[in-house]
Amino acid sequence: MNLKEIKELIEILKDTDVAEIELEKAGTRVRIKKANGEGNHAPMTYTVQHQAAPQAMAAQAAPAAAPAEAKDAAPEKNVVVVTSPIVGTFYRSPSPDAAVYVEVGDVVKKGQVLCIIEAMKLMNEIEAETSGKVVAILAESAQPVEYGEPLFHIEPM
Amino acid sequence: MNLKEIKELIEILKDTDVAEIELEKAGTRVRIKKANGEGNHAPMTYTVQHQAAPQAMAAQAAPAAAPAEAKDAAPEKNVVVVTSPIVGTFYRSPSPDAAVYVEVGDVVKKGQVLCIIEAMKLMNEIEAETSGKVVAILAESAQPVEYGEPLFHIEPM
Amino acid sequence: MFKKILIANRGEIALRIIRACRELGVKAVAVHSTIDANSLHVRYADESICIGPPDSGLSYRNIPAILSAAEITDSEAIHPGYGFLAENANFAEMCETAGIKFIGPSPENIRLMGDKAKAKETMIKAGVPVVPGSDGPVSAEEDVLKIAQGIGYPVIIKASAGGGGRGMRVVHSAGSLVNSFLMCQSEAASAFGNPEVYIEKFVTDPRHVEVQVMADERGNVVHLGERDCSVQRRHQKLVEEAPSPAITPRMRKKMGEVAVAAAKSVGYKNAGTIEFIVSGDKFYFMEMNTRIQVEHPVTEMVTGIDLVKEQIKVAAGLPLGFTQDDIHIVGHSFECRINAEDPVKFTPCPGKITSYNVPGGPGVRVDTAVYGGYTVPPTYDSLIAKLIVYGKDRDEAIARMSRALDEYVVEGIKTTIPLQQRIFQDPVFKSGNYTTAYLENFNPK
Amino acid sequence: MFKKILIANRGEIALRIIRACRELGVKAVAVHSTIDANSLHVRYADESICIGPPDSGLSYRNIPAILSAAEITDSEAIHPGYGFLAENANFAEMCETAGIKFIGPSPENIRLMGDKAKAKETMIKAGVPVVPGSDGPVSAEEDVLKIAQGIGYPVIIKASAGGGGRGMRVVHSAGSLVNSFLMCQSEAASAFGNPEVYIEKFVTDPRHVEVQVMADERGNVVHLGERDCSVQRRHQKLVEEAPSPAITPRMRKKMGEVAVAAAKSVGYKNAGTIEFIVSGDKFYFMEMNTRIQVEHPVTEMVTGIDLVKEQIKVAAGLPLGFTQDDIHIVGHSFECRINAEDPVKFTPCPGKITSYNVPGGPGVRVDTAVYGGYTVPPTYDSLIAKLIVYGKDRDEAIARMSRALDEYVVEGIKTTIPLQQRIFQDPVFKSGNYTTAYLENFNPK
Repeated sequence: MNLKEIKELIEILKDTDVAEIELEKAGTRVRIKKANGEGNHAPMTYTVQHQAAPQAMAAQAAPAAAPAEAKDAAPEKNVVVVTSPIVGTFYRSPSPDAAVYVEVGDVVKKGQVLCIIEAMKLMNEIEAETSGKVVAILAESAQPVEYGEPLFHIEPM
Repeated sequence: MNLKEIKELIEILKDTDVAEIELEKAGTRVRIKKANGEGNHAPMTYTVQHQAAPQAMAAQAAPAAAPAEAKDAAPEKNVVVVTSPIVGTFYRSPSPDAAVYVEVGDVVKKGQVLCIIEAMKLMNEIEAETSGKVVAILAESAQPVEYGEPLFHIEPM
Repeated sequence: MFKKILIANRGEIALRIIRACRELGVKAVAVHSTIDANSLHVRYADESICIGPPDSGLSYRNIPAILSAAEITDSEAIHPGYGFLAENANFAEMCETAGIKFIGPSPENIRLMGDKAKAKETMIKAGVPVVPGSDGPVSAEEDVLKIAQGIGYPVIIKASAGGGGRGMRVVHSAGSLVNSFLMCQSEAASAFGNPEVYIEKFVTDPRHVEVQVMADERGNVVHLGERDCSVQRRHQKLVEEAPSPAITPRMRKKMGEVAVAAAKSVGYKNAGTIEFIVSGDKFYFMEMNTRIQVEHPVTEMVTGIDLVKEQIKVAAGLPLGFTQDDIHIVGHSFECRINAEDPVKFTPCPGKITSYNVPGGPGVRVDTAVYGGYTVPPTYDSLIAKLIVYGKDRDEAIARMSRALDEYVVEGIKTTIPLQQRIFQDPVFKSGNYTTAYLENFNPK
Repeated sequence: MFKKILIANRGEIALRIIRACRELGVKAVAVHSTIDANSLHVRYADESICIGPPDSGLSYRNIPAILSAAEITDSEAIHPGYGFLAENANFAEMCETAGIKFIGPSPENIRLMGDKAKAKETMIKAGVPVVPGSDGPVSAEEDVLKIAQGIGYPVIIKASAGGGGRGMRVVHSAGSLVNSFLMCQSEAASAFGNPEVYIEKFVTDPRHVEVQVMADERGNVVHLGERDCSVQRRHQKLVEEAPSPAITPRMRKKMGEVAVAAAKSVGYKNAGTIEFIVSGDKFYFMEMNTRIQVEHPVTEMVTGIDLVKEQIKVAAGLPLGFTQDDIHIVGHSFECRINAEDPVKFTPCPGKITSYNVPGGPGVRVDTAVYGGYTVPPTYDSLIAKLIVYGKDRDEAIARMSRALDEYVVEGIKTTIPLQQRIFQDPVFKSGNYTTAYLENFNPK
């Protein structure tokens, strides 16, 4: 089912006195419900619910299903998410005694080091790709991180 | 089920006092609910829930999946479907040489014999439960029939 | 060999029989009630016939409808599966009369074994040990004392009209026997309106162990070892295994020989199971089941014999495909009966299976007729699947069952899987040292 | 035994290894690319780490990412499965350097067997028969005649720079040899810019038969019989069986002994497969695969040995759980590789599986990582499932595979199932009398 089909469905609905329509087809389910009021001008709402988690597995205890996505839940608008380009251990400072590279609220310049990720005994400096304000730090120091795991939110300036 | 069918469904709904319809068919499920607004008709709910061909099996060559339902596809309005109450062999006449009990177009009376179903060497006479006109004969003579298989359509008079 | 067989059953066992038919090149006819029109057994069969409404009395137990269905499809034989008409001697007889081969023992065998008293009598004659006791009601105090003396303590006094655990008393010594006997009599009189009681040896730490026999129509009878079915709740088996951890090779041989002798003594044909109550190295006849059992797969796994194909072959007049010497019990197998039930309260839980994934990989077998999107009807029994594993030894089989249970995804309805997961982690179960009381007492943290 | 193992793979083999880990009580760590975040191997593992984007070069073949993943999860060992890094000697070496046990043979073994010329040399030294021939380019006419005389006709002349069936000529008698040799040289010169050719015995009616060996780290080497993998299309195996219908017990023993001697001669460790080309009662070394094979389950079925668990155990330093005398080939097993491919054109067919039902019942094993609703990505290879059956003999196994293929429902994508259904109905295949040319010529009505 595509949007065109849904639009057509809504069109069909418009000229009838049908209040609600619910359609499920090949893993996609649509439910269209007409506004309560008599008026034809009342706004229509529609929800397309993609069966995202595979149905057969929906309730399976997924130990680490899409961890990256999970943590990346809702970055705000105008925020650049800095993700880990490699698997390794995240460090906020070059050594345990040293000061952290950045704190929330800091303004960073493009190219500035944000953190270190240790992999294969090598220290990989992760640099800011855009200048901006650090609005969130999502990983803890000395914590293992996966590929694609979000590390920072930066609000470009 | 396609959009045309759904549109037709809605059309069908328009001129009835059915408030809501829910239909599941070969992996597609549709539920149509009428607006409350008009409100004078008795709010009657009617749910048709066909046990949709299970999704996992949809395209499986189903040798005899629900043959009864399949043949029973669309009995017209005001038609009484006479189904087989037993498994057996259907005969339209008491013996091969004899005349058939009924023909399409015949008017039958309640209690009149419509056919014979042979089971376990016994001849079971199937009688009309309502008076009316025979509008369709759905089984062939000497053909095996299942429980619930439609045999006649009778338009009550 | 038959050209076409009708399967007078539904669910996993119907599918099991269809699979056997396909492997033998025999056409399979499914019968079904209206509610089962979309069942897997209907879809996988070569032909199918709707025989009645959901009520099994009007469909799966409806003898005329089933015989008519066999007639109109030209089926040469009927496999009854288990339950429904499987142990109905009249049905077997009517099949015979209609010229349709009943895949199972003779009506006489079914009738005999269905009458518990006559079955016991027959077994005693065949030299099968039974639980010693008064062999009928006792009323005189001195008789009670004499019998108890003879069979040894502990003994159990049971009301003839009792049942289901009611109207029973266990007595451990002669001192309290007469008193208990009198109390039991008066309790029986007030509870059941019948003061008759009888006395039997009380079997301590009982296990339910059954021996599979297979007989052809030429007089050959072979036993295929035993199954331990002691994990039960109110006589509902939940986990079965083969071989039994309580049976030594010597006992196995002895029980097997006794079972074969018993089957031979009545001219038994086809598959049968002799159930014993086992305590230590003693075993006593309980009953004989004249059909394929739910738990037959564990025997198939450890013997390599396909019991259902063998049933069909011997019914077609073929000799058994093996002798006693060919039967070697190799490895270990467990079966979990996955029921659509609350795993704590055991209340049935029919409904739609919204998510489904079966376990796989080495040593895992699943016998089921359900699938993702299937609605378990409330009409029939709650068994939805049998999860069977095989391992080279009991430890491997336990580990394999654990991981297979963990893999099994059934959502939308409750199942017994969580209970079975706990059982396979339980040290007592793992030790193999459990009795029929195991499940009633099982309450891990 | 290890506490935790990282599995550097995906799909059914990752699941297979997770199952082995669970049964051994070892924690399993899955690694995955972003596109595999919802895969079964991720869901069934105890832990999982995303190691890169879909491109396998940046994820499943990304050595630093995998070693980092092992490090941050405290994994003690890595199982490479098959494909990806399984036969990458550098990876095995880097594991060693990082103090992580590589579950497989030594880097030296992998490197040696990866070099076809050196491998052949080593095998000759170990007394393994190889296809007789010129053992290098020949340029003089008299040498060609002498060699052909020595090895016997038919012979095949091959361009050194050729391959994939190009630049070859089969010669059946001395009369046409010199002429063919000269033509082959000039063709090679014009087609490949290199006139070098060599000469080998032409193996008629060849079969691809491979012997499974298993070695521990204490010098014990055992062979587990052979697999016949002659049903292939352009070296892609589609159906495998064990035992091979072409191998007599005497040949099995001889091939097994040769394989064990070969493995011992190089100090081989862990699971390995020696591939032979078989013609009549002659067999010649082709190559050695230094990993678990896709088709290992057929060997597991007929020997009762869990090869993957055995791999993990010997990597942990344990001795083999069996000796040569413990290995008995019992029954018969087939595997069908179910690929997401057009069954006629063999073009890959990734996409969403809309309907799915796996076969079940006796003797059926399914190794798969797909499920209803799963989307087969276009990124990796097209194997979606392995359907494995076991029967007490070849006939039973064929009937069982047929019915299991009929039960298998995969909708939404095309699979090789229809082709495999036809193969298991084909009289030639059923006779067991097929060669590696079988599938190319297979075109039943």
